[in-house]
Amino acid sequence: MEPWEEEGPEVVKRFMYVNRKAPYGTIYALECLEVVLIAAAFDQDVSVVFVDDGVYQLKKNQDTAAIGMKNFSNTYRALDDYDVEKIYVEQESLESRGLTAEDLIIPVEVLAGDNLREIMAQQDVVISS
Amino acid sequence: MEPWEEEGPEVVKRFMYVNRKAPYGTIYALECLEVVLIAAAFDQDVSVVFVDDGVYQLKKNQDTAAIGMKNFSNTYRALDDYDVEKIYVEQESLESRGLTAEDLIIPVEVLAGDNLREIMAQQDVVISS
Amino acid sequence: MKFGILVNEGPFTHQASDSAYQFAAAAIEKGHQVARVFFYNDGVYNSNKLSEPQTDDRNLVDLWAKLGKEHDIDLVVCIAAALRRGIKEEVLKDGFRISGLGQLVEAGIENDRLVVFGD
Amino acid sequence: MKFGILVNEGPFTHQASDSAYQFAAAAIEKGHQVARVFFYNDGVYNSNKLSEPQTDDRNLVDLWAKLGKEHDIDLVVCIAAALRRGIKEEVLKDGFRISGLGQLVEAGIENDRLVVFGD
Amino acid sequence: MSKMLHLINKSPTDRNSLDSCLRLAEAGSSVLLLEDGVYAALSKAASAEAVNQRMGELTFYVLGPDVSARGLDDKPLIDGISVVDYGGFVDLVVEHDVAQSWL
Amino acid sequence: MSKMLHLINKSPTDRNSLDSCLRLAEAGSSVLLLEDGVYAALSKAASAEAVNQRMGELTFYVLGPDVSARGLDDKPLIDGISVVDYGGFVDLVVEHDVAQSWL
Repeated sequence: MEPWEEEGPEVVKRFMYVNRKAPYGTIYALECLEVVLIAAAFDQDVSVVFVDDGVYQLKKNQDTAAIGMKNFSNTYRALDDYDVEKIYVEQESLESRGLTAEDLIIPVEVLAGDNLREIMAQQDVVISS
Repeated sequence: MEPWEEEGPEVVKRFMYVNRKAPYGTIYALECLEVVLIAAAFDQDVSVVFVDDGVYQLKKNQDTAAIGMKNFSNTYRALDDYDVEKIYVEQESLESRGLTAEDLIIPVEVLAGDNLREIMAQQDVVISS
Repeated sequence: MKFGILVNEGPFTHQASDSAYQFAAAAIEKGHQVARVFFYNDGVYNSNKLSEPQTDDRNLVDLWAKLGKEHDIDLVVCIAAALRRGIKEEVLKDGFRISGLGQLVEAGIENDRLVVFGD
Repeated sequence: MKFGILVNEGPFTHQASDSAYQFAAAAIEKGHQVARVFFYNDGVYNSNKLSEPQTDDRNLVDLWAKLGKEHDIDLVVCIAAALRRGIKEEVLKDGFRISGLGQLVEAGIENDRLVVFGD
Repeated sequence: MSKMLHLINKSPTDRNSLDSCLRLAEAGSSVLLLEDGVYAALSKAASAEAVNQRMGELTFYVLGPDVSARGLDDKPLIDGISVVDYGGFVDLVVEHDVAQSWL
Repeated sequence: MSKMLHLINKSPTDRNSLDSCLRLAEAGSSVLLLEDGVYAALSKAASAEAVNQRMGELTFYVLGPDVSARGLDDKPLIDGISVVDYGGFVDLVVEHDVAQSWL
C-alpha cells in the first residue's frame, strides 16, 4: 500500500468564520480576514458570516487616512477571486443599524436570523474572532 | 530661594479609580488594585468606585483553586491598612445583580447613582481600567 | 478523540489562555489527544519566554510548554500575528514553533473538534 | 497645558494606542506639552522593539519612540505589568524606560490633565 | 444537522454575546456558560428571563470552577442549569458535533 | 464642581459603556464618542433615543476621523452632535477640567 492510500478519501469539512466585531476598534476583523484568505487555499467548504457589529466591517467608503491605520476593507473584494462565495449577512443586524445591502462593499447574501441559524447548525468547524 | 520653595504648596488632587469589570475574566480588576495600593502612598485624596460588573470584584468567598488563577480578593482588605477609606459601590449595580452589601468582602459605602454622580463630578483625575 | 485548540488572547489579560489550558489538561486526563494548539491574535504572547509572573501566580508560558512536551502537543504560533506583535525566535519559548495560518485550517480539518478560546 | 497619557492596550489589537498617539501628536501640534505617556496593562507591548508590522501598516513602537524623542516625552513602561508579559530591557525600544506605578500617579499629580486610552 | 455546543464567556451585563447566541442557537443545541459568562447563570441576573425562555429548547450548563472563582457558590442558579467541571466541559465537546464560541 | 469630558470608545450594541455614562454623567458635562463609540452618533442607532433624552443636559461630540474610517460619512448623525478632529479632541480636554474614559 502506498503512503497516500493510507490517508483515505479527502475530507471536505464545512468551515464557518463568524464576525461579530466592528472594524478598526479592534484587530479581530482584519485578522479574521487574513485567516479566511488562507483558508480559501484549502479544498474545504468555506463560509463567512457577518452578524451584530460584524456587519460594519463591510460598510462602503471606509477612509482611514486620518486615523493612521491601514484600510483593509478593499480586501473583502478579493474574497470572490479566492472563490469564497458563501458570504452571509444577518438581516436583523443590518436593519437595526440602519444599513441595507446597498451600503456594503461587496455583494452578499442577506439572510433572516432564522435562516442563518439553520446554516450555522450545518457546519463542521466554526471559527470566531 | 531654596529649591523646595520653588515648588509651592503641596498639591492635593482628588483621584478616583473606577472599576466596571468583573474579576478573573480579565486582568483589569487586579491591575487596577495594584495601582490603588501604590497610589495610597502618595498624599492625595483617593477614592475607589465599583459600578456595573465592577461590583463583582468585591464578592465574598472567591475560590480560584480550580481555575488555577491567583485569588486576589483578600487584597481588597488591605485598602483599609493603606488608609484608602473612600470606597463607593453603586446601589443600582448591586441590586440589578441580586447582591447586597452583605455579599461584599469589605465594608463599603453604597451610594445611589445620583449621589455617585455628584462625587464623580468632584474629581480632578479619573483613572479607569 | 483528537482536539485542536485555538487561543486568541495573551496570558493574564484575558482568561482565554487559562481556560484553554485547563480544557487541554482535562482532555488529556480523560485520555483524549490534544494534537495542536494554535496561538493567534494576541494569543502569540503565550510563547514569550521572557514572561515572568509574580512567584505566587501561574506562568502560562511554562505551563503550555510543559504540557506540550509531556503530551506531544504541536504548539504553533501564527507568524503573521507574531511579527506585528514582536514575537520572534529570539524570545520564543522552547517547545513552541512559529508557522503560518494554514496550520490553523489544518487543525480544523484533521481534528475531531476545534475549540476556540478568546475575548 | 501639560498632558499625561495612560495607554492600557498594546498596539494593533485595540485602537487605544493609535488614538493616544493621534491625540498626543495633535496636542503637540497645538503647542501643548505631553510630559509623560504611561504604558500599563497590555500597553507595555507598545515598547517591544521586535515588533515588525507589514510594510504598508503603521509601526506604533517606532511612532511612539520618535514622537517621544522629538518632543521630550517621558515614555514609561510599568515594570509590574511588563514583567508578567515578558517585556524586559532586552526587547525594550530605545526611548522607553521601565519604571514603577508611582510614575502613573505622578503623571496625574503633575500634569494639568490625564487622559486614559484603553479597552 | 450538527449538534452544537455554544460557548459564552462574557458577562450578560457587559456584552451582547448571550443575546446573540440565544437568538441564533438552533433548538436542540446546548449552551455552556464559562469565564465571565457564568454571571448569566444566576437566577437574579437580568438576563435570566431570556435564558428561561429558551430553557425548553436548549440545554444549559455552567462551568463550576468559574462559579467558585467568582464567589458565586452561595447564589442560586437558574433552575435547570447543570454545573460541570473542566472534565465535564471536555465531555460536552465530545458529545456535540461542533463547539461554537460567541466571541 | 469639575466640568467633565466623558470619553466613550465602545459600540453601543456591543458594550454597556454608553448606557453607564448616560446614567452617571452630571448635567453640564460633555461626551465625546470615538473609536467604535462613533456608532452611537448615528441617528439610526438603537441607542439614539437614550442620547436624545440627555441632549439638553449634556453636550455631545463625535470624532470625525473615526467616523470616516468606518465609512459613516454618508450616514446621518443625531441632530446636535458636533464633529471634531484630533485637534478638536485636544481642545475639548483643555476646556474641561477632567477627562473620564468609560472603559
